[in-house]
Amino acid sequence: MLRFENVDLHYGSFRALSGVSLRAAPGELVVLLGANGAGKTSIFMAASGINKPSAGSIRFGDRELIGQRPAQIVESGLVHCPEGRKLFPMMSVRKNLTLGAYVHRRDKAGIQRSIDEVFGLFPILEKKQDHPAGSLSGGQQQMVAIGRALLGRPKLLLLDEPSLGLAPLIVKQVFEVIQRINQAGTTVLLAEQNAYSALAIAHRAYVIERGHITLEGDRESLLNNEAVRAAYIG
Amino acid sequence: MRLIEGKAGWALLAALALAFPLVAPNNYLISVATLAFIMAIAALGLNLITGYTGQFNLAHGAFMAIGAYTVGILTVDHQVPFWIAFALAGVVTGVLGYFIGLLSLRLRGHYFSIFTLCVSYILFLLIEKWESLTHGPVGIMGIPAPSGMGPLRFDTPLAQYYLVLAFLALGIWVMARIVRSLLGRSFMAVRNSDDLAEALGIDLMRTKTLSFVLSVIYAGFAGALYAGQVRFLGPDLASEAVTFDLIMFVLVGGVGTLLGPLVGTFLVTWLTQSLQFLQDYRMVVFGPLLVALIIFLPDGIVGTWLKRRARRADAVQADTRSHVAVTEAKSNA
Amino acid sequence: MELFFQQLLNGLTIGGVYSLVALGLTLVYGILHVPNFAHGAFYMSGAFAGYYLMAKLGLNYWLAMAGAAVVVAVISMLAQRLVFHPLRNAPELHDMIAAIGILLFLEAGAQALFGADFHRMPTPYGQVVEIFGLTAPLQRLLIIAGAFGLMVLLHLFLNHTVIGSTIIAMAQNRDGAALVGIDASRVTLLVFAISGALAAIAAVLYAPINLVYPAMGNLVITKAFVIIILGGMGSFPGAIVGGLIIGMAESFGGFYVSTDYKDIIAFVLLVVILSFRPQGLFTMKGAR
Amino acid sequence: MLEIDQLTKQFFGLTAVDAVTTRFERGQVSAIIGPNGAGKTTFFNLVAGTHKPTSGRITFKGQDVTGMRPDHVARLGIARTFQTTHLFDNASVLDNLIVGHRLRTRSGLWDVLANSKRLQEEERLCREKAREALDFVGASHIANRIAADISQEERKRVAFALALATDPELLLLDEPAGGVNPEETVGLAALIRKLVDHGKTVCLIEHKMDMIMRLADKIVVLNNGAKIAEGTPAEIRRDPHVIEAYLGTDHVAV
Amino acid sequence: QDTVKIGFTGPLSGGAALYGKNVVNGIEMAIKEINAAGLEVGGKKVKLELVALDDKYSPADAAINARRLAQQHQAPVVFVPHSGGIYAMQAFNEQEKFIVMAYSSTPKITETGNKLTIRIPPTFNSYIEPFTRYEMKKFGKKVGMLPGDHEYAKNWTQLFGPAWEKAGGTIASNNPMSYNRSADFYSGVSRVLAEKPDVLFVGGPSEPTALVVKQARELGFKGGFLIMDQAKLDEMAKVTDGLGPLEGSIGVLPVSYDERVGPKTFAAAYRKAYGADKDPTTESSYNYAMTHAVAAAMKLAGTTTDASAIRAKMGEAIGKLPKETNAGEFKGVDAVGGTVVDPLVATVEGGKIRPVNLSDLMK
Ligand SMILES: Nc1ncnc2c1ncn2[C@@H]1O[C@H](COP(=O)(O)OP(=O)(O)OP(=O)(O)O)[C@@H](O)[C@H]1O
Ligand SMILES: Nc1ncnc2c1ncn2[C@@H]1O[C@H](COP(=O)(O)OP(=O)(O)OP(=O)(O)O)[C@@H](O)[C@H]1O
Ligand SMILES: [Mg+2]
Ligand SMILES: [Mg+2]
Repeated sequence: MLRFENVDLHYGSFRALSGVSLRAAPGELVVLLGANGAGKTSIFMAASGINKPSAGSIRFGDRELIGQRPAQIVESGLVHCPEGRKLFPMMSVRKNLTLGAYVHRRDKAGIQRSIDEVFGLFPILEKKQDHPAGSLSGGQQQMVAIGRALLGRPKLLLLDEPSLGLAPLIVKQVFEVIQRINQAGTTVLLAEQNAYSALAIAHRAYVIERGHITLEGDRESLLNNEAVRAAYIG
Repeated sequence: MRLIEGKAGWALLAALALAFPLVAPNNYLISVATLAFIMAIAALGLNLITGYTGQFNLAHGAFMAIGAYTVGILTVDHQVPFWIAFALAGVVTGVLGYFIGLLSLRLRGHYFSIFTLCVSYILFLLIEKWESLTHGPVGIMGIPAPSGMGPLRFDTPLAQYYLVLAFLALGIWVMARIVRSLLGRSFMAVRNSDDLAEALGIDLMRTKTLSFVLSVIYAGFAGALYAGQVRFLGPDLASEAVTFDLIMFVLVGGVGTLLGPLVGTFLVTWLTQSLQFLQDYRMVVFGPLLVALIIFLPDGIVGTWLKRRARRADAVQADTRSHVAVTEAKSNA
Repeated sequence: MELFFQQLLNGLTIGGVYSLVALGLTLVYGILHVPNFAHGAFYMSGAFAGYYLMAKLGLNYWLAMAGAAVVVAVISMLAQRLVFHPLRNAPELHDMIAAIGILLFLEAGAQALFGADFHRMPTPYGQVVEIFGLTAPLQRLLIIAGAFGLMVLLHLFLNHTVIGSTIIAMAQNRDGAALVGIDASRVTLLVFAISGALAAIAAVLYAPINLVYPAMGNLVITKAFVIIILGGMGSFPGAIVGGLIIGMAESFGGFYVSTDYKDIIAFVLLVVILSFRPQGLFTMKGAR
Repeated sequence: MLEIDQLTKQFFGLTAVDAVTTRFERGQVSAIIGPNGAGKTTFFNLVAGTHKPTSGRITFKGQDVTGMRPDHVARLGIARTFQTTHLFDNASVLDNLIVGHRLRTRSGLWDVLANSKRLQEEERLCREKAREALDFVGASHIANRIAADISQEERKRVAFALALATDPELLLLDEPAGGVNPEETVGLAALIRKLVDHGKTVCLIEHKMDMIMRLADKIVVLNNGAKIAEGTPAEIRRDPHVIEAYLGTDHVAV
Repeated sequence: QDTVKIGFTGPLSGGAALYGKNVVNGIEMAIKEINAAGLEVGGKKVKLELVALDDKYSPADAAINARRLAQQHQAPVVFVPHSGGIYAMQAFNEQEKFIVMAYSSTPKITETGNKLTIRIPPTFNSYIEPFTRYEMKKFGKKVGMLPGDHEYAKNWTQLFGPAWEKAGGTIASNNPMSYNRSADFYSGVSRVLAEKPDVLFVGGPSEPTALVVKQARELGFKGGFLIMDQAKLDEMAKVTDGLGPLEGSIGVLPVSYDERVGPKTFAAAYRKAYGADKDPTTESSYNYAMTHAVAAAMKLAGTTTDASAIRAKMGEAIGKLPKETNAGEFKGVDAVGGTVVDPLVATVEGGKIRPVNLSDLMK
């Protein structure tokens, strides 16, 4: 479904990704593990078209994503829930969610249904639906961000550190939600620091270090990998 | 090593400036240069508050007018000797700057900028309307040239050139001291992040006000020199066009660099003088030229040069520490 | 009493024009976070375009207004593409100076094309009408109706259409907007087009009771800046209320205090208001 | 050392911090935990002077600091780090740190113009302090890098160093290990311990429970702005309110 | 063949550009004619060439431009149409040896004792009394003052107010307005009209002045207008849609209505050069005539470089100017360097502009 082949990405003269190749098959939940600054976010930014790779190819289905605008990429069903949330702070929570469905804007009834589903997942948002998103706390905003991504009806959902700054209780819920989304048929690519919880729901995972993929495997093999345990699970 | 290089550079500039009148074919070029030096003094001040402290002041030109008018009013209406009036010009702009600073520096970002734009407009209107003090739109004429000091006399273009040059040199020296000291570091801390600066115990208001007052004193002295050089003052000196010119100088040269305002002032002045032949089409050419400069040399001339040098230095270092990647220095004024 | 209402009417007229210009400025500010100093030149271009279409091509007033709106929308979009777009990652100081470059260019360009003379735009609505015992030039009533009608339309557009909310979304978070599939460059262009068109319409509404000349934008733009910081930068209601406040202050101040000081009144008002509400009248969160 | 009495903060009707009363003891690590939006960051902002409280009192070393400006508070010896790590991004790490000690120096404009002894002395002192703080957090090797270019974990360390350079007695750390991987979290926890061992008092906000439970002497739990529990890690872990509001039932076993 | 540069510095861009352009047009026309006719000075053929520099109305830029003109181009005369620039140049023109051809009727510029200054337009003192008499006789003794707030208007107002009162009139209110900057005159006009004046004193650039007149009529004003000499009746009529609203006004005679030989010839030539729809202004005609005078003075003095010698012959040159080129009907130069003119004024009566002799009004 998603295929990176030898992707390089530069910020100025600094090479953040070098020769990254990875794939996610339909229905899979794939986790990216890596320390801070390893390049996880960069992979996502490349996929969703915010940053342009300098070499390689990114295919989504049979479509080449490099060179496409973010808007086109979202339309094709790849939705990115970014690190740092990037909400519309002065707009109400509901409006934020609605805009998540911008590419499906003609389907009013569908949007309403999806919003209700998101409220089902995060009841607090229903209570806060008329508050400006910026007035919510960090964790609540993260929920809005995930909700907004879901409204884009992703075939492939990119989740960048969704548990960052969330209370343990909420983190647990978030992982449950991710698993549920995945089980309902959405392919998920998840970047996480919280390696244990992430691996617990993953099918496969990649380990990325300093812009290189250094390890790849299914859940079991990684959970049992000594190096991984030492570095990311502790 | 770098220090010597810097010193040598400054010495070279000084030598050039000292020798310029000897090679200049006529007084016209000398008076262009004199006026450019005066503007450069004001631009240095603007660079302190905008480039180093991050507060984008749009009233700078008006403060220059305040300095000029102080000299004009005192010398013409009250027969105060030029140099006393000159010193008072600094005092008056400083005091006025202090109060305006207190009022405006509570605002942040664009609010501050546009507020100061309005302050500038109010000052302009005051100069234009307060006829009993400023002579209103009629202007002040007959301002004396700077009076002689001991054996020195300042009534020829050449003497004025060296006089203004001396003040410019003094201005640069003081500025260099400031920005390289702990004080300068406080200014830059405020520019880089005021929240953080405050959390580190830097008194925002005090620091910003100090920088503001210092910067407008530069403008005040520049204005005072202007009065002695042009010898006539009209309210237009306080119009925002002067401020925009100053901003342009700073930006073209390189904001937040010591040399930038100087280079920018000389280059833009030279450009406007050379484009004179275009007459009324001048701005049709100058406008796009300015835009192009901004787009293709965003750090200004000096900024770009410094950055290139920094990158080269970094590249040399990167060889020695292979595992550490170096991103290009981000500039964010 | 009659005099009072005359001033009120006058305040509404200039206030309406100011608000329209300020709205365009505020919209662009919201997207670019840059005070567009070239906006006054857009206003001026609108007046010249309208003048040219009417006086030289003989179009009727309304067609000329539409034509001017299109012309300035195009100029505005070109400015975005050629100048602001390349500068999108640069510090804001740069956009400001670049905007001044555009302003110099447009002003000199207008002078090269039309000369430095004052021009006069004809209007089919030159009559003076009486309503409720008050005499009012028809064109002034037209300005009021036009300006406020346009504001209502714009409000409906921004808050009740999807395209409108994409503009608001862009203003609040560019990356966020891109990630939900909003095409940033299209929205930016659209905002510039709207902003330019608003300036042009304001100019064509106002020009018949005024003069058309290359430096005409400078008068309005300073006021527009006062208005948008008075109302809160990027705030839509702020621009309207701010425009009315300044319009009324000028009208009543000019009448009851002194025309000599009426400009100062507006600016002093600003200083006073900002001393109490540093973030302007209509912004809730910290002024940033 | 720090006493909080009935501290309340409202934003446009929303009560972000609700009549919190507590105290933090010298030489201890105190932690504040609570769900997102509980008001933890706001609580820090009140102590550090970034926001003015609606009501209540804050006393630091017996002195009333309620409503004081942030720079005053800092000078009294309270340093803080921010939730999203703030640094002066376009300066080198060392330059970042040199300003850190500025608040303990006195030289002003005259010293600068006269190049006074005091100024030279103080500039040397600031540089020394910066090096010292950098050494302390173990980040000397990145002294000359541009702050924007260093890794998240390095940023956290530099932020500590920056706070340290102000010579504080109390450090307020907002999510010091947020966005840092488990291995590095352990390193940061050790660093916090080291701070306390060197006589500093620490108060931190964190969601990483393992770290908190190991590190803290005392935990305060906020929910909806109000304090719902306070005590040692062992007490908190068992507290039914806390489990319900925050930890969830799973965590009891940790 | 020598080329002699004639200097000009003035606003060629920005708000006052039109004004500057008008001056340049006049000078340019004269230079073309002089070159076509051929000029011989001291037995040598010389060609004149205009060097016009933009100073955006700024005194400092004007001073720099003047230095450039004097030193780089060796211009013996520099035309400058604004008092700020004039004052700034007077600080050094005697040292640098060039004549300031000052287009500004501010009396002060010739009161400073500068030996190389020629003031081109007459001072406005001569207008005030006849204007006052005419309007007072026709409409009444109460004047409402609505002049501009720029330098020139200030100077006028200062002299006009006392003169009106001396003639037995009263001043209802004095309300200067920014003609150049204001976007709207409504409140100012209604404020003055609230005092029910018989006559309105107005004046600034023609077009805004016309807007003030129009506004006053719209607000029901029925009296006459006393118009400062800066505004020209013909240009105003274009804005007020005809002379109707201007009925009962008195102002200076527009060049295009001047039936004397000089102005008439000039107006025809001007239209030929710059377009049939362009009405010449005194800015153009006065500077045109003075350019001819400069050429004549050079010829008389036998030098193109010695400014003092040229200056000394200016009076004679003006006196000898052929009628066709003396578009300003100049008679000579007085002791301080101001021109001597007998200007014509005009009234609007019965929807027509009628030339009147100043001396007739004084009877
Ligand atoms: N805009 C940028 N400009 C320059 N360098 C950048 C930029 N964004 C990221 N980098 C650098 O690229 C590298 C990879 O960053 P990236 O954000 O992809 O890492 P990450 O694995 O997502 O880290 P984290 O866990 O902190 O989110 C880092 O060294 C980072 O400093
Ligand atoms: N400046 C502000 N204006 C208005 N409301 C605010 C402001 N700052 C915080 N709040 C509100 O106060 C409440 C507490 O927020 P706070 O940031 O203190 O939570 P927190 O406990 O730090 O959460 P997190 O763990 O997510 O960072 C939230 O509901 C938030 O929306
Ligand atoms: Mg990341
Ligand atoms: Mg928080």
